[in-house]
Amino acid sequence: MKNVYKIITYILLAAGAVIMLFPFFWMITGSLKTYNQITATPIVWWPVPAQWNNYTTALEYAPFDIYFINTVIVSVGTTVSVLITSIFAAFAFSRLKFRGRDTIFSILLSTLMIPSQILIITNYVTVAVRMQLMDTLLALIIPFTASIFYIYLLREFFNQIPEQLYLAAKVDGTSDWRYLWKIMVPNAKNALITIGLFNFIASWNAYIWPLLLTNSESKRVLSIGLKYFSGEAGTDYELLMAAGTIVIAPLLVIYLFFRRYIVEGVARSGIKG
Amino acid sequence: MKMKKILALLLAVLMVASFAACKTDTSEEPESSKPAESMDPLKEWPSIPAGTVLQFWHAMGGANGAALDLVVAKFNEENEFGITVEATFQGGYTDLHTKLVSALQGGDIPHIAQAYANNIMVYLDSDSIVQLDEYIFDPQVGIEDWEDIIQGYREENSNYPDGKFYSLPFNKSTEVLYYNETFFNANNLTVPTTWEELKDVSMEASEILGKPAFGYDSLSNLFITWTQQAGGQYTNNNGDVLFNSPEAREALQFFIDGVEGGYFRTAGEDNYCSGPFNDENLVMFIGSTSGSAYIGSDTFEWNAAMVPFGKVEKVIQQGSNMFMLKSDEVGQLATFEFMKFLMAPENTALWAMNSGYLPVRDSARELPEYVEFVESGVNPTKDIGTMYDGAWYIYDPVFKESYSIRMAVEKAVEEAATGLKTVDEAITDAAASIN
Amino acid sequence: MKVRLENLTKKFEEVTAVNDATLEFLEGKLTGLLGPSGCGKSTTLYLIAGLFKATSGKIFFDDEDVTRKEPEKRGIGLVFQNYALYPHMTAEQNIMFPLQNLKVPKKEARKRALDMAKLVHISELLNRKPGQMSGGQQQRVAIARALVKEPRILLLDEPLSNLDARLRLEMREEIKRIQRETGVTTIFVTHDQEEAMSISDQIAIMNEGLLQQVASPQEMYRNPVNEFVAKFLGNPPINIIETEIKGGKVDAGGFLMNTGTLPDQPVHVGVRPESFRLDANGSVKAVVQAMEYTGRETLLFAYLGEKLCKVIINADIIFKKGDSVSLSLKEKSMLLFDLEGNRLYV
Amino acid sequence: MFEPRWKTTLKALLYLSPALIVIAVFVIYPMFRSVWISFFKDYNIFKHTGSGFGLDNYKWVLNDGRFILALKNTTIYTIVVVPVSVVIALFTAVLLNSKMKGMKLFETLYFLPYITNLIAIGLAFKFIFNSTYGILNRILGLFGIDTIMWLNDPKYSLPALIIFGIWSGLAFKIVVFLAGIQGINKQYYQAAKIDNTSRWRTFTKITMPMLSPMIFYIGIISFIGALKTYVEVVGLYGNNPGPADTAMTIVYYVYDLFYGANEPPRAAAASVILFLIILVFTFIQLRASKKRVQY
Repeated sequence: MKNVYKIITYILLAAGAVIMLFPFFWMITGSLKTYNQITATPIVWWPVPAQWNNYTTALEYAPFDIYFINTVIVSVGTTVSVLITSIFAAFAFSRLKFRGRDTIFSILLSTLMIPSQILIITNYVTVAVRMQLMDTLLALIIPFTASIFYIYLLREFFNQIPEQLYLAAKVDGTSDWRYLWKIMVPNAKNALITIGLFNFIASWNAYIWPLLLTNSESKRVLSIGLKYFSGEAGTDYELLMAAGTIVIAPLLVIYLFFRRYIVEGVARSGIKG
Repeated sequence: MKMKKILALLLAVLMVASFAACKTDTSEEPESSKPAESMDPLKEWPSIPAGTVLQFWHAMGGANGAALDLVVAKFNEENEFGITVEATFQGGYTDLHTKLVSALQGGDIPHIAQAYANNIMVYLDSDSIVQLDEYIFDPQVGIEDWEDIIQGYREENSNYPDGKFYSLPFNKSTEVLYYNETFFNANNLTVPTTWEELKDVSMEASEILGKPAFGYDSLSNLFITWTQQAGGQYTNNNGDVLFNSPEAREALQFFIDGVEGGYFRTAGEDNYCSGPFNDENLVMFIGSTSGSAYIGSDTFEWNAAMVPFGKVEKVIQQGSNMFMLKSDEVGQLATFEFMKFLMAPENTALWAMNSGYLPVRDSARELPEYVEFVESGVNPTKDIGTMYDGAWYIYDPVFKESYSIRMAVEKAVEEAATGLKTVDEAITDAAASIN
Repeated sequence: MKVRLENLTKKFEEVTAVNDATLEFLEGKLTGLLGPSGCGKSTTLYLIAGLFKATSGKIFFDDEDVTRKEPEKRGIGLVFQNYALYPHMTAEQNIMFPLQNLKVPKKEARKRALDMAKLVHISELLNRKPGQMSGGQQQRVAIARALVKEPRILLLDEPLSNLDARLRLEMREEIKRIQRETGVTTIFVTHDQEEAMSISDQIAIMNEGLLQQVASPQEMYRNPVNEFVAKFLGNPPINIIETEIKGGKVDAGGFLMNTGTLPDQPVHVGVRPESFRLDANGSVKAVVQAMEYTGRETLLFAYLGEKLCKVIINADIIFKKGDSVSLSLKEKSMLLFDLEGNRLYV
Repeated sequence: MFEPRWKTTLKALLYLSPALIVIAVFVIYPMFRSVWISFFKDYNIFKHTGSGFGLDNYKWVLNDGRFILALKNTTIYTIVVVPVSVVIALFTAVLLNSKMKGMKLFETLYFLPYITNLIAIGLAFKFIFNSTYGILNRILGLFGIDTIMWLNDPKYSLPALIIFGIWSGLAFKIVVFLAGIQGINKQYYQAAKIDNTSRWRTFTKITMPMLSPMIFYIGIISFIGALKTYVEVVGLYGNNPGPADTAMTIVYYVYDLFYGANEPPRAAAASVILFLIILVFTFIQLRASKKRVQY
């Protein structure tokens, strides 16, 4: 009986894993096919010979090396700032008692419900016209230096750090500032890494805003590069998939590196809901 | 297919080289129009200082982007004013539109950009769009052989509320009938030229294939074109819906009969018929000439023909236009020089040979290099696409709601094709949804 | 340092956690702040620590009014129920942390931390993190951390409640030792009367926000001011016999007492189990219901009239159910309370 | 512990200010501007002038057949995707929690979809659903199911979107649930084992109640996410939201109205309506959860 359970579990999990991974498989094999092989019947599972030149062709369409560097700068920039602003805000919401705390928090939470697509026109004016940041990497970072969603997540985590630690630190003569950095932050390490990764991934994939706020190739990011492969009457699927693979490959590496923290961090942040 | 692309590219490079070579001899040519200056003292145009830089926002990715870069590079090298155009890819049309809507709120705007006429009409609200009549028809700087520009294009670009030109044709395409020549030859089929022939050939080919033989890429184009081919009307410039008519019903019914009879189909999930066409799942389809780059297979030869007509010879013109944004007098004049350059016969031909688009002038297709290119047989659409009479061209009337109406008729075709509604219901509902 | 509370009141919205408390904690002594959970003792402690702000009333350290002072400026050490050690720091880092807040040079801080570790006997554990230590060890680290900055007052909030029984006894002695060695004025919050009695120089007992009595353990045990205090102290608890004063006399299960001038009224008579004596000449016969033998003494459950009482005897005699014993009472061992629980003095 | 005082309030505001300033400028302010715009019958987006202040746009949107269709589609999408993905994720997490070899590997694989670019993966799904060469119909064919025109048939276009939506949200949920299950005190399970409790009862009586706060949290987050579905539609259908708009969602509608039809005021009105819908339902969920969620 026990073995039957085991076998069923393995079969179900394996089937699930195939479902989860199949789109990746399709994208990666697709990036090695010819244009016609992608839509061919019967299905071409593994292209022989593999069209490695799709990658070289895709890379020629746009300066992906510059894009890559910019994407790293922007992703790291937003991630570091999001972490800092979230740490401050989550600390205030979880440890400091102040008038209007719940009201402010509810208002912030409710803004999660706005479809962000309708905000960008106004934000364009703010950043490009008022702040005069058009065509700078800073413009790609500034609007994303704070995130309600991550403040919410981090607050959940901070709330789980026993309040007594805070009181103990107070009695020990610790300032709020020092407490935050010496006690809260080290204890929330996993959550912070997870939030950082979430934000990094989101920033890495961001498309419309970077496009709006940049004109020079020297200021653009990877996801804009994906747009080169779709025309008004068709799409170069094989090149798009190659470019898509190029874009997510760094994320894949980062993910495998930080995997342990993601699982733990999500866990913690989810526990209290 | 790869070979053809490479071949085309090689050819293009050769041509640029030869253009550049002969251009050096004739670089004085534009000077010949200069004497006109003294003839019209009313307008005093500034001189364009060397080093003027123009921004050009476009939506041409991939091979089209490369072709545009080629033409822009040619301009930067050859223009007598020392103007440099910086062309920037801004994503797809939707992205570019989003970007323009944003930028026109007071941000940095380019000197020239690309857009569909209905969007340009929206930009007019910003008061930042330059009315071009005073440039086009100016005796000094204007376009002399104006009539050479294809009639349909001229009409579309002056179809704004005040009847003035706010744009000029840039990347234009039209629809052709693509067909699998190998299949047609093997089965002794003739390329259809009328609806009835289209129906007969499709039925015959479908018998052989065991699946629908003919497809139509753009269902809104289908509705707009076939309604008018059937003698009906679509909308007028006031935005009045005119397609709630027997002709529209007849046209749509003709298509739906084919879908239900199993010999016509839509692109549907494939988005474009080129995919199933390449896979030999259908043997002919009506699609944009700009899609020709996506067609090709190692297993068969393809060709293109004029679209089959109904009672009236009508064919849609597609693609977008270029428009000028306000800057200073010098910038605007320089921009106009660039626009003129893009529309010059040899340049629009160069553009057409390297991109998915067609020349905007009748004379361009007579140019030896273009003739040679067409005869090389690299891309039959480059020939077919230029064969339509300028008067056959139809276009979306330019008014704010034209997009919504296009969406509504596309939905109507889909509703009828998927059996959600009858042809009559679909058309009635589409008309009602707009008023 | 003396700590004095004057009319101290703390309200949380509708609840009054501490109600008009006035009391003095003795300098250099260990005061147990005792009461059932929710009685306001921890609140009082946090008020002294400055973690809560008083609604009204004043707190003095010696003659200095600290009521409005921030906790970090009060010079106190506080040990929490769960120790509140910083989980990501080693024992040494935990102990040094307060000194770093005070910007004590690292070298000196380390030396003081080592001294403190020696005092609380954890010198060999300095490199461990809290998760790698037992409850008792964490407790010692917490005390070391509280003491390392040489506080004027050491506050302990139920510090033993998370330990098992044996460790609790051990730590109790340790705390007493450390307090003696350092001589720091100490306030110790607990709900365990035995703990409070054994460790404290002075006990303050609270109930429902009200301070009941402040006295030495012996005095409080022998001379409780009200029925609550009488009942709260002592294990097994005091026997309460419901009876009445009639004509200057009261009869509690057969034991009689002159009540002098007290008017006739229903009363509760409290008699501690150890106040009984086996006495062949005893005036009262009690019927044994059950007995428990603990080795040191014997606890009888016996009926005094209709009231089942606990009786502690030292004799090594085996009783059976239904046996009859004659008992007498030690001098002045009957405590009288009125129905409000107030002590009636004869 | 500390009661709010002016001093602490000031200090808190100082800590909040970096986030608050950014959010106020880039979320709150544009949000109010959208609401403001939504009341103008005619609005010049470039010059920020409008005329015809009133509720006309709201009336128009509420009477627009496309909006009603989008609302219907979004509602169906949400009420299917949220519970189904939660159940599948919960089930998968329970399986992943088995004390068996290779579970770490499976965990890694199951979380992989979180890092993807939905547009690129949408393309892959488009091929999976294709009726000619798609893998899905091949597999269904093995079970004797006839070819389904997933993306062509109006009956299946929304189900296809739903399948994609479930897939794309699974990774995050599985990991949260898995971590939650691993956080449940082992003693409960040992006790259940001693009592000879069945697996199903253990799941319903221990795992589910212990996870209820997390299920609620995930529920709210994915509910809001589902009502805001947009990228999934573009990924799967590109510029045409399913045959005859059968896979059009509200946010797609808003976007199309804004940038396609160039009707910012109406788009703003539609998004305000969406905002109100989400707000009301979230409020109801929060209320209901107070009774249900066990800590």
